[in-house]
Amino acid sequence: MPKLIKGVGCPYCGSSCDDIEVLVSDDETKILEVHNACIIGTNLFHHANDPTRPRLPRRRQPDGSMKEIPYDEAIDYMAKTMLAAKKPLVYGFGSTNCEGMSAVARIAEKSGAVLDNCATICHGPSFLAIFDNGYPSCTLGEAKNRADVVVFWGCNPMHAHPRHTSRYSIFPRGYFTQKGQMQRTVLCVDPRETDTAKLADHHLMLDQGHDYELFDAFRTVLRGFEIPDVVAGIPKETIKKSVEIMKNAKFCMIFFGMGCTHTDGRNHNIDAAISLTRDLNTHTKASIMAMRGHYNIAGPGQVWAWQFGFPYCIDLSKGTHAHMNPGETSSVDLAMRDEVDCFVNVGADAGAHFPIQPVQHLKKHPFITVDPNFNMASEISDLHIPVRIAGVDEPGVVYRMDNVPIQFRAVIKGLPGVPSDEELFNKVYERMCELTKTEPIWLAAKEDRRYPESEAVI
Amino acid sequence: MASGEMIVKGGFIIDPTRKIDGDVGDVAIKDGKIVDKVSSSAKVIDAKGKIVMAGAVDVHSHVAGPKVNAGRLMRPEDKFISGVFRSGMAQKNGYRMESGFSIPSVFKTGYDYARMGYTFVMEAAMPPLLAPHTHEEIHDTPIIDEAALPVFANNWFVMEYLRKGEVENTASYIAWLLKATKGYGVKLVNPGGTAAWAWGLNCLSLNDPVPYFEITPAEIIKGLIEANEYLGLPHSVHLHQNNLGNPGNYPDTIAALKIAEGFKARNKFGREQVMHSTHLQFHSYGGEGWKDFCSKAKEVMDYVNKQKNITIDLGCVTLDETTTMTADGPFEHHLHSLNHLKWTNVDVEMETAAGIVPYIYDKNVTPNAVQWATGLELALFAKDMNRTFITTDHPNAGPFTRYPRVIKWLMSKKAREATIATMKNSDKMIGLTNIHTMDRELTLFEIAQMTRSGPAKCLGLGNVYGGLAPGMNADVGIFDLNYKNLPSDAEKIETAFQRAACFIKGGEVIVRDGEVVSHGHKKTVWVKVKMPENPQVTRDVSQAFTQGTYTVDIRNYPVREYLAPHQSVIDVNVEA
Amino acid sequence: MNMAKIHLNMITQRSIEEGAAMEQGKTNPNYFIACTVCEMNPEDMKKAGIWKNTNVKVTSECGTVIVKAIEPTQYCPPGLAHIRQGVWANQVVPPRTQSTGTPQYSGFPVTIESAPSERIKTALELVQGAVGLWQGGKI
Amino acid sequence: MATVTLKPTKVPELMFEGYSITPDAFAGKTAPQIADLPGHEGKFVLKLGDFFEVSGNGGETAADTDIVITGDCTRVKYIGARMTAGTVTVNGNADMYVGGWMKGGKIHIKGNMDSFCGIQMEGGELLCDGDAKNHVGCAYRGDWRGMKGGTIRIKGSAGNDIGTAMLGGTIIIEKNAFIHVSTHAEGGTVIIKGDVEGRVGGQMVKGEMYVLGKIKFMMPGYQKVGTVEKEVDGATYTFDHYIGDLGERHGKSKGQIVYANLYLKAAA
Repeated sequence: MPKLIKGVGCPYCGSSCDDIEVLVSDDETKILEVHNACIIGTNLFHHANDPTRPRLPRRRQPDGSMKEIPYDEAIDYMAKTMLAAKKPLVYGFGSTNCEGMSAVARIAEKSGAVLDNCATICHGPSFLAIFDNGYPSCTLGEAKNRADVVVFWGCNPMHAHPRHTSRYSIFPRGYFTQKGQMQRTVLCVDPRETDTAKLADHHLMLDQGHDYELFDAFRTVLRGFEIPDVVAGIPKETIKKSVEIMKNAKFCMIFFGMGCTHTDGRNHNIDAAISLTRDLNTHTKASIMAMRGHYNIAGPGQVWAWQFGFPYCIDLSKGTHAHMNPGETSSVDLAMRDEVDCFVNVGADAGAHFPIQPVQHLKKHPFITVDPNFNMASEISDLHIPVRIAGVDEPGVVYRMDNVPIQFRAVIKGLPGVPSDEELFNKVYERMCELTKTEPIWLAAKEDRRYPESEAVI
Repeated sequence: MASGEMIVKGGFIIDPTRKIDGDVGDVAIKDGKIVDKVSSSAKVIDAKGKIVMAGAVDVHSHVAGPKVNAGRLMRPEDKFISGVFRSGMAQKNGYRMESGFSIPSVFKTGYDYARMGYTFVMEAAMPPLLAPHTHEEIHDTPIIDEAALPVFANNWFVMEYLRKGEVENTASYIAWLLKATKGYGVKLVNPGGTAAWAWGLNCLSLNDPVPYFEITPAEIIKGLIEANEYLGLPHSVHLHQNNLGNPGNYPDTIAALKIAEGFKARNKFGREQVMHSTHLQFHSYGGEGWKDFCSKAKEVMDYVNKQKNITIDLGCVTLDETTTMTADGPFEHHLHSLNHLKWTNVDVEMETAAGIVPYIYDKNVTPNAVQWATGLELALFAKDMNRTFITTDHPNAGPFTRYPRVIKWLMSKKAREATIATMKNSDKMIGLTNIHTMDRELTLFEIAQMTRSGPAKCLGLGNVYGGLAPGMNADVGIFDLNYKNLPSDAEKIETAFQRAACFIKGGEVIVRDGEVVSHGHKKTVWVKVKMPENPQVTRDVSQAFTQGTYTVDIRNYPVREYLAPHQSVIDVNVEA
Repeated sequence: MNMAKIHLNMITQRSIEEGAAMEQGKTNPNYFIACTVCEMNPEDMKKAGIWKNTNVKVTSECGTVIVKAIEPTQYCPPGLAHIRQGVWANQVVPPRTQSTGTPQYSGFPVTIESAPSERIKTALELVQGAVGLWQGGKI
Repeated sequence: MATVTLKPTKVPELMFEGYSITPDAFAGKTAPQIADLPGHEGKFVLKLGDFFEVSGNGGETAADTDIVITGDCTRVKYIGARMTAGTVTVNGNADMYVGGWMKGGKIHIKGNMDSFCGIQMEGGELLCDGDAKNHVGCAYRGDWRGMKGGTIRIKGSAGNDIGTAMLGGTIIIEKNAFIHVSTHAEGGTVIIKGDVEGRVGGQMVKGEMYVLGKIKFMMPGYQKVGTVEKEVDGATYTFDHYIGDLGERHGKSKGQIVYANLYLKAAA
């Protein structure tokens, strides 16, 4: 009998929907049907069935081909390579559970590495803005239950977070928003008329790259001052009307995305958005949230903040203290400046998602990929180590875009012999300790890790 | 737990649980517990010329969880200030990296508490929805035993039930939530005010109605005391009062304390209070504004001294640059509007909120100096030190690593005067406080009450922590102070308590000469209430999930077993 | 042959087509179809003599890539072009980060010219080719 | 006065963290002792002598010590960081953090500098004959206490984030700047003699900015209040005087609201 598993978390985008239902085969090795998920999530679950999924590490041969090798050999290579490097870079974690992120930190500490995650090319600037200006935010339920004005600024959830608008932001009927979309005014600020902009009541099609000026105009109007007739391509009257809408909201929710973080000024665009949110709080209630990309990309920010005090770009090479300064200790800058001599790509695809030049720089040195699937990074790696898929055949904690921890479960049995990220990293750590003749430090972690199948408690 | 025998020999023992004050003696340890005696083959630890106390217990500290971490995340400059890394008392190789000052990393938190001889720390506010996060951090914090208090006073279920006067349903909900979150007890933060903050409002007085819920803070406090005593939990309600931090707030404080009048503790854990009022320093202010902002510690303590069913902790300001963080969302917004530093806020659906703002307590700013004096005065006016506990509301009034400094100030008038002498407006501060006129110097016995026996009893843990009687946990701190001949230089008191000469936890030596030498065996402590199922509450809770007021699935809400390492579960049985 | 060129402001962002295809695997033909398009305003196409659904060469300060010009699936004003994020976009994304760590994925100048007879390379050919590992043959 | 000369002998494979290259560290040391001072390359601690040939002994104090680096330091970070006195001269380029947190003395870079130079500087002089990259005289991430004092002069151009969260001191860019000048600043003076792309004085609370060239995109939160004549770096010009950022909070002094001032050279 196939088994229907409910309350499954979706390991795709930062919405981390945990209302997915997955029908699995009797022997719990195949995913048969996926309910409630968007097309991307559905494809992701089905892709786990792919019979060609790698089951053994592969090592690049002198002739350029890849050859399968046993896990022990791969673990030994990874441990030795990282220990030998002057400054290894460990990057990724777009699709890894927090247990894996915690485990990798031990390796990074041991090998004096730089620890970075996908935020570095994504919402890293949001972190910089949070450092400088704080983060007046909330959980998504607050947006759903209260927000009567929703602003999408430089983000396009209809494409990047397909169920965000139906679960949290535009359509759902919340406790104080029983009429759903009817009760919400939606603003969209974007240089294109995106599918999200089409859903909005008001679309401000600004000149690309001038978000900062537009935020400043909003703030200036909010403080009762005049502004020029046109700012960033938007007429003064439109700006004033938008500010009125936000100011008169009972609860104004601002979501922002790559349109702010990938463009000129980077962090300052978000910094200004945070300032606007703060200003609005003297008139009404307002909150802001980064549309984080991956289902657990908030995870490394959390795990490494509690372990090292920084969310990303963490240089552990000093051994005595962690140092962080994006622009210096960030993956792309380290690569372009030739400041690292070993690259470990975990649960991400730097090969596809970095601009090609930093990839070329990183490829001058040993290049290792840890990922369940074949991807561009794995196909240029010196070593590819497959692991289980967090959220599909491996359970664990993930942090949703609003930093709500959700305990994901596994829906199918993992491929035999293929370890989880955590298991793999623990083995690499043990090997590093052997090689350096030091005692491993486990704290409470290792002896207690077990994942019981726990159902509802009520 | 270490097996084997050990004996701490020849120290000056200070154990208020047995009224021992400085007697020279031995402490025998076997299998992680304190015992009457051990064989001659026991490992000997020499404590001659030093004081010996039980492991210390922190009743209120923000060390793990979402807002603590949001604070770490938003403050790189807490790690690296003016071009200098602040990793503090960092260990040598063989230990995890340490970082941070006011909001240390989990590793540093565990190591620093251990270095000061602390064995148990209560995380003072856990948002239930984010409980897995709190437990993940506790999981990664070495050495110290920890528990966490879920926040209840702005929870929609609680406010709904209490508005209708349904104490039993409230109690059943508490029982369910403690189990789901692996929580320890009932925390109240700005009752009603935090819920109002979801709309940008606040409840400053006890009688301000909470928007939509038609209930007042006073009713929430009273109802939760009733529910807490109905269940007979090990700890009482743990109250962060309304109107925190504002000039002239002390009448509200006393009014809230008065709600406890007439209630009697009902439990099997030796707890006597029905209300723990936390970080009282922030609630003991007079004046109408910042100009005449003054200490009302005497007025507040006059009331506390009379009421046997109340305990308090101090929340001492340590005059550091620190990070304020509290579930009192509206307060943090207010504070940000005063100092204009960065502000983080996290409203948590249906449950609570939190705010975070960096803050510099500057001894040359008169209100900060008054706050410093107020915290110390509370202790110096206290009559029963077993009901008065040392805290800094870490990291709100200062980092927990300053406890030894607080102890120094409490034990030495000279040290207090030395600090006053460095203040730019010392005369002004003296006029607004009592501290300069107070000669009292606390004794080591009183310090042990305030940091060991008292808080342990208050938490209902007096049978395992806070004393050196046989049967209790073998948590023993040895500090380099000669009881018969205390140093005239009070700095040496601070140094001695900063780094224990030796700290034994669960029968294992954890710290030697101020350095961590073992990661020990930490525990997560939580309270499991066994009571008959309440169908109404079961239905209400599941509806909040199925009808989508929450945005997570109920199956993913309760904290899974593996996240909480080495659980130490306290069972509470409630009969039908 | 038309030699006209047009200078546009390029952004590279996510789309659901790209996301859905990526989760089928980056060597899946759907990923190729989803990501090898450059969306631009018909007015701009006209100016540069580019026929819709034909190949164009996109050149930035740091590289070139061949993709197919299409009319915007989401309206793009004149002056702006969009290649969906992924392997092809990243051949031209400048790695400069303004010392923040994050490359200039959006808002960089490009030149676009008609290249109907140029071939669009596969993801693997581009990435392996860039690091000297492309041996030709397989997808 | 004593001069210590460092002659680069090897280009570091990764960046070399030359945090020991300050008059403070060299003072009172002989050439061999200086060659023995530490610096990191990745996780390994190396010595100055691994990358430089050292000649000359340090003076008695930092103030008596002049350091001359005779060649290129493109891959050396932290030159002159945290120095309090004395001088450092580099006959070539330097990498990040030149003069970061410096309190006194003088640094002269004859080539270009990378980012984060003069970060949170408190005093002294930093002179660069070439260009500087980004974040000149800015604050460390998250710190609201940026540059407090001293002077930074860049004879070439600079990138983004000049004087972010600045509280005091002076930054002079003799050619052009890109974006974000004095963002979040609450004091200090920034002078740009060339053109600026935009974002000048955003979220600025207090302080002065002078632009002698053009600003391509003005912040909407700035309003022109008049025309004034002012002397800037030894020459007098007529400026259009703007106040702002009107979108930001502002304090009061003697009953008057204090705004940030932007002086943009008036069109001839």
